[in-house]
Amino acid sequence: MNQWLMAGLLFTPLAWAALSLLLDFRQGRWLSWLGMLIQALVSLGLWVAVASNGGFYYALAGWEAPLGIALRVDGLAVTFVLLTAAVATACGLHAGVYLDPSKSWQRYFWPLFWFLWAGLNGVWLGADLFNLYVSLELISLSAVGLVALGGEAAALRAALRYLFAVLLGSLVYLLGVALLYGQFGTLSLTGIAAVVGADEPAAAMALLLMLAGLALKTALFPLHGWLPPAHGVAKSPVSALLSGLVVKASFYIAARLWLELGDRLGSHTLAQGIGALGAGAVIWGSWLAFRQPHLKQVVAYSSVAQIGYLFLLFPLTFAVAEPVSRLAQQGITLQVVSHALAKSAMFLAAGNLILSVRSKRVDALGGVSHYLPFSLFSFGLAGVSLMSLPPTGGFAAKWLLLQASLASGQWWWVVVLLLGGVLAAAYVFRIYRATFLEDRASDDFYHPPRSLEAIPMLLALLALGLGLVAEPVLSVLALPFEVAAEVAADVAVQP
Amino acid sequence: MSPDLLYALAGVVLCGIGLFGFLLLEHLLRRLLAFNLIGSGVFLVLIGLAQHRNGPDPVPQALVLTGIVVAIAATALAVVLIRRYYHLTGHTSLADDGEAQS
Amino acid sequence: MNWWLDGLLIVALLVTAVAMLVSRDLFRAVVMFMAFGLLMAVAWVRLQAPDIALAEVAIGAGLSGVLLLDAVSHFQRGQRRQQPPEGK
Amino acid sequence: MRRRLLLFLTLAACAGFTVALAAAVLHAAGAALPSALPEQLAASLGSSGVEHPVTAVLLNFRNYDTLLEIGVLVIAGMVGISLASTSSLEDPALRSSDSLLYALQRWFVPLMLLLALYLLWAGADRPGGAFQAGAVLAATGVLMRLGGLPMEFVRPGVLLRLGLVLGFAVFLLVAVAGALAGEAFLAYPPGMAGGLILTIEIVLTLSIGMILLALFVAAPVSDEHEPEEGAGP
Amino acid sequence: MSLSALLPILALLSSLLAAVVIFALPESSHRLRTLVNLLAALLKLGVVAVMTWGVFRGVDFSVSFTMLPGVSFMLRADALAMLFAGLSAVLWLFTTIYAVGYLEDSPNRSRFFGFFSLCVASTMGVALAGNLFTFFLFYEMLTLSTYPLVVHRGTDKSLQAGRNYIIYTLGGGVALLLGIAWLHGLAGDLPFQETGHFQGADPALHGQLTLIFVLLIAGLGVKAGLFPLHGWLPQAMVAPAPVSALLHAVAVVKAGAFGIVRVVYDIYGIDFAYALGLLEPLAWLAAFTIIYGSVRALWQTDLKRRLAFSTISQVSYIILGVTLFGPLGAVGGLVHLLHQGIMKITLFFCAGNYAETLGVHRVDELDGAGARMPATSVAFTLAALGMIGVPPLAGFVTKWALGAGALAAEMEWAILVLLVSSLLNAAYFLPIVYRLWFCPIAAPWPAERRWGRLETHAWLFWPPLVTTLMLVLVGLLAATFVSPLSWAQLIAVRMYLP
Repeated sequence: MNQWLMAGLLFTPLAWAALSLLLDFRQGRWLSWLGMLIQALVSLGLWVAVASNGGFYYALAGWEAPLGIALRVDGLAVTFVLLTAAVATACGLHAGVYLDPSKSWQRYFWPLFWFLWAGLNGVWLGADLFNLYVSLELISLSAVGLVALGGEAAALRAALRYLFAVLLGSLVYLLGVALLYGQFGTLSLTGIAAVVGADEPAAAMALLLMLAGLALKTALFPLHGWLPPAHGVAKSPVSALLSGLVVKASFYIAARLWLELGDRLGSHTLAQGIGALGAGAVIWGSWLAFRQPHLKQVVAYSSVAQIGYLFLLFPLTFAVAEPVSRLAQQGITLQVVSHALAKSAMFLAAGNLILSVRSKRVDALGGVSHYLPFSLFSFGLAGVSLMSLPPTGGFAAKWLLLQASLASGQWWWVVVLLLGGVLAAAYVFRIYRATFLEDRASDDFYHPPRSLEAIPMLLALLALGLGLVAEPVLSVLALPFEVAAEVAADVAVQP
Repeated sequence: MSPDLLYALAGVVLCGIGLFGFLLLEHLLRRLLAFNLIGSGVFLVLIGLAQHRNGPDPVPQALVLTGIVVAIAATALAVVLIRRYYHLTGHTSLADDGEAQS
Repeated sequence: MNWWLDGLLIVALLVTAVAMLVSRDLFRAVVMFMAFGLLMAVAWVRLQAPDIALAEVAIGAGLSGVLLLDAVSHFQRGQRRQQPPEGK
Repeated sequence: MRRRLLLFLTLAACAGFTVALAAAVLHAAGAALPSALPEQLAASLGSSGVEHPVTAVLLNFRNYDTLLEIGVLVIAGMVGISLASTSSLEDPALRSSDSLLYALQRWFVPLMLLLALYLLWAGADRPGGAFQAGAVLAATGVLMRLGGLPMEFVRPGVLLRLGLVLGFAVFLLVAVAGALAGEAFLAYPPGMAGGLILTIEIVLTLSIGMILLALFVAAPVSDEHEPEEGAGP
Repeated sequence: MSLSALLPILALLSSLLAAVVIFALPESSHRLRTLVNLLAALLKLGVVAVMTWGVFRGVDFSVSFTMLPGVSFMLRADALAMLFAGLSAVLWLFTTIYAVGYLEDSPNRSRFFGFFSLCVASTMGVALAGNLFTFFLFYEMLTLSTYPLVVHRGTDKSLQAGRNYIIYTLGGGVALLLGIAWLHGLAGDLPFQETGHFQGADPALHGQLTLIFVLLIAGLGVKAGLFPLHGWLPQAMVAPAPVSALLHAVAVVKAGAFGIVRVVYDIYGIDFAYALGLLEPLAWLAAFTIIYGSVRALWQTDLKRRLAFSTISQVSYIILGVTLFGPLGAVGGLVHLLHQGIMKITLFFCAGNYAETLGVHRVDELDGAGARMPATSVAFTLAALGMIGVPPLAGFVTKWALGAGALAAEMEWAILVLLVSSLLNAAYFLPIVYRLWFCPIAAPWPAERRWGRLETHAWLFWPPLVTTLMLVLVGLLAATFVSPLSWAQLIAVRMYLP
């Protein structure tokens, strides 16, 4: 059974990418609907399988690590696979209606979309450092392609900036991999974690490099400059994909590295330093979001801020008691999931609003509530999650992080968490406020199709509901991973 | 010190030079060159360090082959983007006043 | 003897790299890049990695070099077109 | 003045980075742990279907990497042609009438094709393989292109796209066939590894050559572009 | 799922689902929307009535599930919860009727009534919350769902008021969240229970607990309009009259006061809070707010603004009652939660009627309105007299109980506060009453409208009359067992005699 699920999970996106390249946009849309259905089913199946039987390793091509590439299928990975299925399906459905099929280049949307999905699945399941690099490149190049699609000057400019940032990030990551391979002779993360010792300056440098590269790809403050143009200029479904999923991929790898190796290779300074950058991102990103004149720029800078929270994982899991670390991990996971849902909902809704008022500016939104209450409401609900007010997933995440900070005595992160919520409220309410203004002279509104309005609403409701059902979602994360111990023993090379 | 390690150190220096160029050069094509330079440096470190211990090692060699192909894909993509960007705007750098041409 | 060869090769690599980045003329920079690729190929041979050496010659020096040269000539043509010959 | 300072700071940062990295490399070289990987590789080489270890790693042990890497190439090619316009094929500036080039082309093209074939065939037991062969193939194409040959097949039509994905698709089919046959995804059925790898290499060579060539040809001079979001309905 | 678990959920869902349905309805289907609104209000009233009866009989209505590791979502109906739930269920019905009439012919009604229902759903959640976490959840939901109501008109002034409202309340929310999270870190999940949780807590924790108490009160005090956190309340009166009624009488202000009651009695426990010395400063703050609000009200010429400052003053009666150590004070505070709601909603209904029917907004324009609108003016007069504390109206019952409580707690200065405040109440209400009845009409009404036989629109006419009847009845029947007073006594008994 697992065999089929894994094959389906890895095969479908790649095959669909290849097939849809041969079709035009409309045919590709039909094909992609089918593919999304398959992906959703397979992801759900895998989730159920792991939820009932625990995690496992899957050796690709039948070769166990370290010779071959093994995939690690555990609670966290399947949670993200499922999240990807949900968000990507929503974005795909939205894009199918949103994009203009008469443009010849739109046919390339579907292959890029599917390659992106394949790369994401590869990252969630990856346990091999070099394979993660290739998956990351797959994601990066298809994301750049999606941003550049259409070839308009601003898009190209954003795409180039994005491309250079992610390429540099990948290379720095690869440099770290090179050091680790040089010292430990294996690329399997589990294998390295099994043999790495406490006092290894070279390995610590490798970890530092990898984290730096990944932080650049995740747009951690102050390396975030590339993100807002790319996410702001791209078409809304693409922005939703990029903000919701793509930046999470590199963070996910960084988090995995930290949780496996951080206790031995990290240091207090490093952990607190990364946390401080995250805090800087929360504050600076929110402030910039508050200042943006364009709707999508607000949402994009909000991503910079929300990504900042994720990096609190590093200080909150370093040298703290096991239950506190668990709390922090759960909180960050919830933050990733709820931000993915809320931010994609927000971008899609923003796309609808822009389509409707025919302007990208925030102050053009006055009176839109008469014409597009549904999209506005989705936007608002997603905003509630970003402000981390109850009962949303964002709030649940913040609650757990607050508990973790208080329990570990790192009260300064409490300040960041609370301040971040207030700042988020500032930029979200600025947009609400604009929509309530009634002095708009013209009634020149375009009404997008119903289906475009329903999708962001569904995502926003998911983000909202996540707060209520956080416990069952989180329980999958803590699933047993029986094979882990024995495979680790196989992989480990006795020195 | 084996020659392999020497090459690895050369790779380190190439990374440093490349990084310097990447950060400071504004012309997009030059940046691309710097990117390729860093890439070569990383590959040298990967191979040099691994072979310093094991002798000729096919695994990192395969990795580098993959890496080279990824790098050429990225380079080619970047060239296409740069050319079109230049065609539309007349700029060859991302700086705002961007007329810094060679 | 071999140490000399390796050392010389590495020095040449570094010099080419620096020359590539500091060269004022873009065309020359790309030529340097191709030269660098060839030197890299020799280095790969020295590192007993003939597969990479072949790939480097074909891809690194050859193909990307041609790609970049083509782009440079495109820019230079464009520059001529953009600046009408008022100097004449 | 500010520019000077920036230059200096960057220089210092890069120098510091280089020194730290060099120290790490030296340390890693000194602290290297023995690895069982080479022995495992040597032991498994026999059942990999090829004799050349690099090819074995690329197309058998770590073929998922290779599959995704071809994906990366396909993406690059795809984005390239999505931005391309066909008019560049008729760009008169490219139609060189250089007799030297013409002569070069007459002699070189067949030679290079032969070289590509050799590299492809050699991959099984000697250095060489799909990438090198594909690159040579692409270089041949570039040469022909510079010589002004109108290459109809690199127009962004369905044929070109088929060519782009051919290698990738065949590779993927083999991968899923492994899963269907009861082995893992990407595994080769026992005894068929050699043949399958050769098949994959042949189609990969064609595809890689085609992608790289397409990227070269995709000189974007189209004036059509997507209107900005919000600029119109 | 048993009935006892189902009813609290039903009480919530009745207005939550109404909100969803109303949002989904097109803007033009006004009759259907009104029907949904009224059905939901009646359903909720029925459910709450059944639950109140059940709680009186000793049935335990509760439902809970784990939301996050270590935190549960918990709804539970105890006597205190039913006091607040009963108040909002009854008043919601009248406010809805009133709002339907008030907003006739105005745009954006779908949005308005959707958020209106959400707002009441949140209030119901605040009332029925079984632990501090759940309370916070609905408390913040209330903030969010009232914002669109406050800025409903979309004018610069209302947007400004909305901005201040959100700054105050979200700021308060942050303090509250910090307090709750901190408390959770110290003591785990805290369900509300009659004697509190910290009886005999480790003295080492006392410092932290005091700090947390300050945070919690600061967070709740914003909504309760406690000085100096009251700034948003007078500004928010730019909202339509039904919204003001909702803010001042049914939901927002009450949620803050109710939260303070919960924290003092059911989290800290009255004995422990007293022992920790937390009550006295709070009592002083409440006393100051009472006087301050009344004094400020004196100078307001805008009718609704005067009422807003009156609210600031009156809500602090509740807090004062809570802080008077002893069952009598508690009864006074709790019963005022209800009495103030009934009286204030009547006053706002009347103010809305004057504005809608005559176009009158300022106190000095009201001259002679009693002749033009006798029924409304009677209602206004009775409610004003009740506020002043004239027997046998609702306000008198409260002040009597508070005074008795102050005596029992040996805090005689509180009686002085009550007396001064009553005088001030009289000073700012009686001139209005005088103008209504005894001054001749000075000028033509600024914008008069007529609807048939009644002095105003029928949907605007009846609600204030019914609430006036209620405020007379709760005073007259105070000694019987169906009165709010006896319910408050029931609560106080359960609280003080575990």
